[in-house]
Amino acid sequence: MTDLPAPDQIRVALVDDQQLVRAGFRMVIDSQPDLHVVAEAGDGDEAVRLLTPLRPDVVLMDVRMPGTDGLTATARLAEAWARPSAAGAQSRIIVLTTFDLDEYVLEAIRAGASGFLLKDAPPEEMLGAIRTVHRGDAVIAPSSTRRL
Amino acid sequence: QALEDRARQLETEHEQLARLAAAAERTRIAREMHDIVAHSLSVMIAQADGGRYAAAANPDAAAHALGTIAETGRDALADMRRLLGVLRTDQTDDDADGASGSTTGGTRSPERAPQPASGDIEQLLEQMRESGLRVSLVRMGTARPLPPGVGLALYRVCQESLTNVLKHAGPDPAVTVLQQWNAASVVLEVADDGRGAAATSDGAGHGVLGMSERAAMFGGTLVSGPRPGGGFRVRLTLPLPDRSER
Amino acid sequence: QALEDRARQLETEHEQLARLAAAAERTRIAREMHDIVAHSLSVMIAQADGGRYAAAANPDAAAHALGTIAETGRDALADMRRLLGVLRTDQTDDDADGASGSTTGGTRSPERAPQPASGDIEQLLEQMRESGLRVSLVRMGTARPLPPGVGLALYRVCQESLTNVLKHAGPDPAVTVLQQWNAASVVLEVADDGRGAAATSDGAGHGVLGMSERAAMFGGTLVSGPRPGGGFRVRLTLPLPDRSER
Ligand SMILES: Nc1ncnc2c1ncn2[C@@H]1O[C@H](COP(=O)(O)OP(=O)(O)OP(=O)(O)O)[C@@H](O)[C@H]1O
Ligand SMILES: Nc1ncnc2c1ncn2[C@@H]1O[C@H](COP(=O)(O)OP(=O)(O)OP(=O)(O)O)[C@@H](O)[C@H]1O
Ligand SMILES: [K+]
Ligand SMILES: [Mg+2]
Ligand SMILES: [Mg+2]
Ligand SMILES: [Mg+2]
Repeated sequence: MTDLPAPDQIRVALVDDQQLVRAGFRMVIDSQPDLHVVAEAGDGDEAVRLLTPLRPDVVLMDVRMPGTDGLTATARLAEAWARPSAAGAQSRIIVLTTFDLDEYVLEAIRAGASGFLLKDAPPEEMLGAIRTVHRGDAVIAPSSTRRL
Repeated sequence: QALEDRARQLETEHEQLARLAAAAERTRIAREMHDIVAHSLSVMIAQADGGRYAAAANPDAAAHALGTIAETGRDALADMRRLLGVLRTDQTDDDADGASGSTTGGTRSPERAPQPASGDIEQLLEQMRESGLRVSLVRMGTARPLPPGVGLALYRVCQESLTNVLKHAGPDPAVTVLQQWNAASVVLEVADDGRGAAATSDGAGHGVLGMSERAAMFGGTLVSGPRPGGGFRVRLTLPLPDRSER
Repeated sequence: QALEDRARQLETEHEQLARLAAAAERTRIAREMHDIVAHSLSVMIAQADGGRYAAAANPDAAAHALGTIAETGRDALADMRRLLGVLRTDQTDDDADGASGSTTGGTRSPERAPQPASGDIEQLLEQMRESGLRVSLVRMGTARPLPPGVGLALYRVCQESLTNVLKHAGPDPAVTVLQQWNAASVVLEVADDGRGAAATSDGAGHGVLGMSERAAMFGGTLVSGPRPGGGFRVRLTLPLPDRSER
């Protein structure tokens, strides 16, 4: 599922196996003038297939998904996007989990993620994270940072 | 003296062991709860935030989100109860399963047969039914006493298969449990008409591994997989002393 | 020889002990999980239903309900994380409610947020009030420090009783919570004027089971049932060290 953004909007992609979670996130993100959801995928394979050529600015990536999980998909996408696009844009990935498992944080960063958030982080935090990683900074949820 | 030390060492290991066992159990339950309850909470939260943010531009969004939340919440309550049904039955079973003394200060009496057998499977199914799972039991052949450990293996395979139905089969599946007594074997089959091959595998897979190990331990076999026509099936076959030789 | 026997005996007890610890942990988690999750889901569902109906007359009601739902859901997930210990690296047990008391001796993790205590009942009622339940608190006698675990038991019984009011009492019941400090006991009573005996029981009953287990764990009693004049009542009595002896 893809959609056209306005010129200066941050192009966001959602990857999660729960359609209703994606729909909720989409409503929050699309309500923001500077953000636009351009694609959704329901598992890691679909994410790699759909997003590799699409090069969204920011990807929200669930960890636990059927088939190819979010960490594997993150590694594949990070590899595919290792060099900036012709237009010079860099795509960033924020990994989401329901439970704040330590291994996931480390694995996500190793796989090439720029951020790590709990899936139920408040919407303001999620929106802030999207804008922050798009600027090129890293984001790790407070509950995780404490443990590193 | 060496023996004295050994006895003391074992005694101090007790506490540690108990703690490890409790921690392992917590991890297992965390996985089940994650798959069943945390998912629903995530949906409800995402919908609530989404509805609130979208409402400014589209007033219907809030009402629609509220509807989705109520529905998801009701399903989650039902799912959680079924899972608790499995967990609590599990507990009762372990209580009786070779252990003496009281464990939890619970009020239920542990006066049960030491080997969970077909009777306990019936109880497990009864509990699942009460909490809304459509499950029926088919028995074929005549039940007979089981060698030590075999009853427990049957019970555990049934339990894990039903947990998998809750986790993977999708909404409102119908389940059939078949227990078949043959001349030289006993068969337990758990089949559902749910998502089957379309189910989302997240590759955890300790359940099937454990069931196969149990089967192997008694010289039996375990076959599991999606059914051709849809749904999923687990079939356990364990050899028994030949009926005619008894 | 005696010592050798003792060593062997301890060794064989190992496996049993591990199983008991796992079973105790499972029951403890099942009970806590039920109370935390069922409560949160019930509040979220009530809010979603309420918000949807109220929205027609008052558009702000939907937004307000969505806010409460998101907050309740986040708290529930946080509680689940805490209960399952997935935020912790060390695998120490916690015996906050004393359920697995025999298996621990436990170093409490410093990262653990404190468990709710009886003082938090006021906060719980405040939360229920905010989500629209008519509930009042009556205190009798002088509050005093509680033995470990008793505070949590009081809190959970109150929480599950209020959850049951939401689920079973029908529309807009009035609830009275009584907390009574006696010389040698503390009493918690939750009474409503709702459907009572006319409520449709589906016989699942993890809630009452868990409350009874909690009461038994501390040598107390739990009585629950419809009230003669209508409505429903739950009454928990827990023995305390005699005031005069302290
Ligand atoms: N009833 C079922 N319907 C559909 N798929 C199923 C069913 N039972 C099992 N599966 C599939 O088989 C896989 C392996 O099951 P298994 O029990 O080994 O792992 P799991 O349930 O995912 O995790 P766990 O280790 O917690 O048991 C599941 O991930 C799922 O894809
Ligand atoms: N406030 C109440 N008003 C009317 N009936 C009640 C009330 N509280 C409890 N009941 C009755 O007692 C039964 C048992 O309560 P219990 O909490 O054990 O189970 P439950 O709420 O139905 O399910 P759960 O296992 O999710 O708690 C309920 O099914 C209901 O019929
Ligand atoms: K937008
Ligand atoms: Mg997922
Ligand atoms: Mg499984
Ligand atoms: Mg209840």
